[in-house]
Amino acid sequence: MIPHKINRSATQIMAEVISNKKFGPYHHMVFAVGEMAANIKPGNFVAISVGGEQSSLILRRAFAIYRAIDKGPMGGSIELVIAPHGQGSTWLCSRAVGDFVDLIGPLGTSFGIPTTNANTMLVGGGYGSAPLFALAELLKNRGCRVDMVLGASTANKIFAPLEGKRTVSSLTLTTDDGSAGIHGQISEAIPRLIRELGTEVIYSCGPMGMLAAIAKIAKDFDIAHQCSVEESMACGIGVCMTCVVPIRNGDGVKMVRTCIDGPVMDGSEIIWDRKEVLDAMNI
Amino acid sequence: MIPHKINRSATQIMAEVISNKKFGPYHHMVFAVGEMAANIKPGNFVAISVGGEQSSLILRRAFAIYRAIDKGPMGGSIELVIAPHGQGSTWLCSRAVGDFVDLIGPLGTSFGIPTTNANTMLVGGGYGSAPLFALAELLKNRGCRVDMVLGASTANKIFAPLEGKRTVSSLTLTTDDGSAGIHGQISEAIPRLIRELGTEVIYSCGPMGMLAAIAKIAKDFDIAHQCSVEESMACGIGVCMTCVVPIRNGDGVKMVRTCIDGPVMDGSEIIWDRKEVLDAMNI
Amino acid sequence: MSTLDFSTKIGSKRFSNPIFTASGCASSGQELSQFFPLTDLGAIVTKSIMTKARTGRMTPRMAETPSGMLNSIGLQGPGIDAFLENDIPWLVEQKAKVIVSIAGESVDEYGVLSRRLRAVSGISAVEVNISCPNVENRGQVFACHPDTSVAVIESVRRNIGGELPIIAKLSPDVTDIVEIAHAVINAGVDGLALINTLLGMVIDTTTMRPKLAGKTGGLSGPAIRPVAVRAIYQVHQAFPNIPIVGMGGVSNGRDALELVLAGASAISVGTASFGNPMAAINIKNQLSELLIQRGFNDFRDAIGFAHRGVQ
Amino acid sequence: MSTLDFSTKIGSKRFSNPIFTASGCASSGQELSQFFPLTDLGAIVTKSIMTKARTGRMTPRMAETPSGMLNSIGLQGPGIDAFLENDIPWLVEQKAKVIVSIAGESVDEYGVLSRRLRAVSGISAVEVNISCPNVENRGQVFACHPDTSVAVIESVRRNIGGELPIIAKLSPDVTDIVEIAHAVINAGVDGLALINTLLGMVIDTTTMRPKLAGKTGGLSGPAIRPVAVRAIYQVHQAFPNIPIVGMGGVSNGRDALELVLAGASAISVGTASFGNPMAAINIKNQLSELLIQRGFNDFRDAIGFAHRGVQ
Ligand SMILES: Cc1cc2nc3c(=O)[nH]c(=O)nc-3n(C[C@H](O)[C@H](O)[C@H](O)COP(=O)(O)OP(=O)(O)OC[C@H]3O[C@@H](n4cnc5c(N)ncnc54)[C@H](O)[C@@H]3O)c2cc1C
Ligand SMILES: Cc1cc2nc3c(=O)[nH]c(=O)nc-3n(C[C@H](O)[C@H](O)[C@H](O)COP(=O)(O)OP(=O)(O)OC[C@H]3O[C@@H](n4cnc5c(N)ncnc54)[C@H](O)[C@@H]3O)c2cc1C
Ligand SMILES: Cc1cc2nc3c(=O)[nH]c(=O)nc-3n(C[C@H](O)[C@H](O)[C@H](O)COP(=O)(O)O)c2cc1C
Ligand SMILES: Cc1cc2nc3c(=O)[nH]c(=O)nc-3n(C[C@H](O)[C@H](O)[C@H](O)COP(=O)(O)O)c2cc1C
Ligand code: FES
Ligand code: FES
Repeated sequence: MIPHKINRSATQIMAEVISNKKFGPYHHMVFAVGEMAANIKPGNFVAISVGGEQSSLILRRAFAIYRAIDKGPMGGSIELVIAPHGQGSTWLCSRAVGDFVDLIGPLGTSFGIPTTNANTMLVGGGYGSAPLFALAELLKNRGCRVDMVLGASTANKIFAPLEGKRTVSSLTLTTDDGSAGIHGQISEAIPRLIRELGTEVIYSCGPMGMLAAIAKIAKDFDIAHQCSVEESMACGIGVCMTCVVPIRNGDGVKMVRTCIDGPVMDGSEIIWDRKEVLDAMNI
Repeated sequence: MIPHKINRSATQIMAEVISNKKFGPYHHMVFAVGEMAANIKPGNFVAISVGGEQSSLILRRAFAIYRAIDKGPMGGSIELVIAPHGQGSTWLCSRAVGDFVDLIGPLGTSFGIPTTNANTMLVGGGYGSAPLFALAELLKNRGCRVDMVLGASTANKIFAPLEGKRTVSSLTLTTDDGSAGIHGQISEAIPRLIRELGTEVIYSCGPMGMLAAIAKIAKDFDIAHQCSVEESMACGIGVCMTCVVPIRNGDGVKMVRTCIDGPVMDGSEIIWDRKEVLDAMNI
Repeated sequence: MSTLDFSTKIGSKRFSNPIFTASGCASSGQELSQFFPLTDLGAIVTKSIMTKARTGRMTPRMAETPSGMLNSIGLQGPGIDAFLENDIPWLVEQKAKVIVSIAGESVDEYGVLSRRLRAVSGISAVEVNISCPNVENRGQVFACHPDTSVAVIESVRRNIGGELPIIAKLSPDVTDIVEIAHAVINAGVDGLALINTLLGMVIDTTTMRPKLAGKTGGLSGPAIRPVAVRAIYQVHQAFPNIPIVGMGGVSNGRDALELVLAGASAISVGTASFGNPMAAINIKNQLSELLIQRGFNDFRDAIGFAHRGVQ
Repeated sequence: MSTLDFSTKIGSKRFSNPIFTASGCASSGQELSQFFPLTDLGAIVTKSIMTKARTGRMTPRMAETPSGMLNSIGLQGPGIDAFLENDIPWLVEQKAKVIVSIAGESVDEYGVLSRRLRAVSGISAVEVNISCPNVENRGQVFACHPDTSVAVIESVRRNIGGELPIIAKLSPDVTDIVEIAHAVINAGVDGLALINTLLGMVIDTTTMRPKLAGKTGGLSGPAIRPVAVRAIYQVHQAFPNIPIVGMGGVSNGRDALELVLAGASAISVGTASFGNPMAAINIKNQLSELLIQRGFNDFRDAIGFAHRGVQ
């Protein structure tokens, strides 16, 4: 078997931080990545070493690419949206302009684009909206209608920069606490919107629970669903087998690597229910 | 037994870096330590956490105090002379002004001062000269003659700042490669100097091999010798028993902690020869 | 404001809170008392004491390793007589709760030490460090085999009388720690201490020789925490009623909680005190806060909670 | 300019340099070949393969720990047929040196796997991962006992024929690793691989449950390096003539040198490749430089040097 060309254009570079700004609870960071930028497609991610030289954190952290700019004033650059959550992301968010980080990219699959015009809906939870804006632009340029639905637990956790909003035909917000947009979980709002907007393809990115709920809705409506999943990754390049999700494989289940066969995957293939997986594994 | 008051005035503080300048192969660093400065005696050391929050370096590093200034423009401060050697010291040397470090001090014993005027010789190897300048000042104020001998492998490794040199009656330099002062090991130059200068007390600080050589000379001349030793320390505060040196104890040997009973110790009490220690341990 | 009953029990003895020092990492308490009152801790576990004064090993005695350290102190100490004359009275004067750790080179030595402790007041428990080389058996460590472990514990039990709780401190360097735990529990211990250091080694790549004078040393610190959690979890699973003093790389309240959830009734803080003399106090405060945040009113409800989960 | 003979031998086989991948940390090489030619390494040690395709465990399968990580993959893999059909031909096409790692749930399964490997060309050695639960014996790991270890090795030896060097990969989770080494050497292995992961566990203090779906996992990375060095040193001391593939937390040339000085004839790089896909190549270059700096002309003179020191 000739392996499918795994991470064909991935390279490892020392990338300079060229901007680091707070954006609500997130950090919007820009890195100079040179020629790497040209090879990036919406949905790809990068893996960054964290903690510095004496670090006790030995694994890279994965971050979805929010935007890639091929030929900017600083050469190629990428932009990330980072939630300072645990030790690694907090370290990264505290990098100053001019610092360098060890970065590998682009990694993983990218969003598939409909071959004909289609009504698309892009659903993002929290910082999960980040990779959707580049996708929106691409879809719009291909003549698709792009509706965006962004949700979070509370208003300021919705990542929706002004320039991003401009590309979409409609933007709906939801918050669990009702502090902005529709009150409730993002998945509650979606069925009505699909009906109203005539959605034919759903793209989603966010917490696994949200993706599972959308997968169910997509199935009920029998529409295509591409989701970008987020599993703990030790290597990001396909060698460790830690990042798997279960997909249907005949009667059984197959564990596929989300860093190589993902993060963008066909939502209908994934088995979202843990119990179903365990049962299938015992066949 | 009421324990001798161990580290009576030691406190743990977050100390701000207020200056960090290269000085030959060393870094001269100044830290704001507030009231701690008032309790520092020549010979004391501080123990500093290195590597930051996610650090894999879990132990503090010990540094001899070069100078302590009780009431400066920034309140109390201490100055250290640091050789960027391994991971911990390199990290410390790369701290910027305004950064804070976790620092405990003052720790350990200080140099004993003769009760009457005496001719003293202060011998320092490499950055080992650092604690000797404050000692020189103190001795001079007490009316002692202070001769200083500083050595290193090569000229730029001799730490001898201008203002320090002013306090001493004579200053002799030695380098192993002859690039400054007398060509040869510091210990070779000392016997002649002792005779010429009529030295009554020797103080020394530097690598263990140098201290051992001086201890032998002091014994031959039958003069007092206080040395500041440098053993690997895990805790710096007396609880781990890793930092010991062997001292004579009747026919046998006793291991004493250099962080509590040192770093300044009576050179004649220490058993410098490893074989002698091993033999004594098997009695 | 929520309140928390932070007390814990080992055998018949109650401790005001579950944070102890670890044997060999706090000497006999004097040095740490410069930084906080010893009564703030649940107990001071003293350095393992032997019958005679010991010089310990040559230096270098330590090497830092990634997120850990090796030590080979060689049980340096003043011997039981000086210890009982100086250290215990001082600790009693401070009103500290004291757990005395003992170590021997033969089954008899443990017996002798236990007899000497029998009449001493002010001691709350004895921790039996069986991770010592047995000179009568080719220097093999007692804790490596059920039979030698049991021989030590029986000797302690016979000699110490019925009063003091006996805690057996086990080594993780065994094929089956549950088997050793089972043996010493049958021999009548009131609690277990888990884990002692892992046998390790560092070679200095400059001198190209072992870094420690004693060649091998004991590995401690955060690096070994996953091994400690596993050992505690396995033993608590097998013997849920036997109190465990958990230790191994605990350096903050989160770490302590992890060991408690695995099954520890108390936590000893060792290496963390080297990096920060206030470590045990910080850990105590953080643990109490984390427990309150999680809705616990009684510390004891959290012990082994990871086995039960939310019902 | 000094030159260095960087080649090493295991049994009858020569490798151009002593830096290998570690089983399970490089899949079958395809992914790393994106970053460097596989021929730059001494050998690719493949993920342990079993007879049938395996799904592996549920996620979460990993947890980062201080200077280390836990994994519980559960030997996910395609099974020996697909492996021989797809992976081996591809590796052979790349001209990579290949060491195949095999794993079984029974003594028989190891035998079956060995028989399948017998006729395959392009393989330089077989590494027998005996740190697997023995389903025939209450799930106890083969590597935990001399008798079960020997049974596996004998089954491999009988079935593989006289050609391929056999490397037994041992677990550090035993009371006496020298005893296990002794047993498998007597059973006829040509080399040993030391060490596999340590059994560990992490509890998520938010969910208050074990973090890994499989509860326990294998601890790897720099945290365990002192344990690896100790195991290699002990085994090399006892059996100086048996080649050891050393591994455990090697992440730079200094670390590799440390294991070589302890007694390793080759170094497998595992977890370090997760943090840096170029790790093995960097380690190779750094090790060669360090050896030259220290005046070695032949890599093999450095093996076990810490036992001899400068004469
Ligand atoms: C494909 C992909 C894309 C991602 N994109 C983004 C992004 O755009 N912005 C962003 O802020 N974060 C993103 N993440 C999550 C990010 O990789 C880190 O996991 C997160 O920042 C927490 O790391 P930490 O070191 O701060 O936390 P710690 O708790 O210290 O992490 C400990 C370990 O657990 C893993 N881990 C913890 N939480 C998660 C999680 N939610 N998902 C996966 N692994 C986890 C970490 O990778 C690490 O190995 C992404 C993850 C993946 C897999
Ligand atoms: C009382 C005392 C005073 C000291 N004063 C100074 C000073 O004024 N300036 C200065 O630059 N350094 C001083 N040192 C040495 C300093 O504490 C560090 O050991 C040194 O900086 C190397 O640490 P590292 O982290 O860079 O090296 P690493 O090699 O990463 O250190 C690893 C471990 O080995 C120990 N270690 C390594 N080398 C030495 C050494 N020579 N002595 C003791 N322990 C060692 C370290 O403490 C650490 O635990 C002093 C040490 C002691 C004990
Ligand atoms: C320097 C040092 C000395 C120790 N001495 C003893 C001892 O005398 N008796 C004992 O039972 N354990 C001893 N230990 C082991 C600790 O009590 C503890 O079990 C181990 O270090 C793991 O905990 P930690 O990671 O918190 O240090 C010692 C550990 C260290 C680091
Ligand atoms: C994710 C992962 C998977 C592993 N899979 C295997 C395996 O299939 N077979 C095996 O013998 N060892 C396996 N190991 C153990 C490694 O080969 C190696 O022995 C161990 O990780 C120590 O080396 P390291 O610290 O360099 O990773 C695995 C280790 C990891 C981290
Ligand atoms: S993260 Fe290692 S295989 Fe996907
Ligand atoms: S450094 Fe711990 S006792 Fe001296």
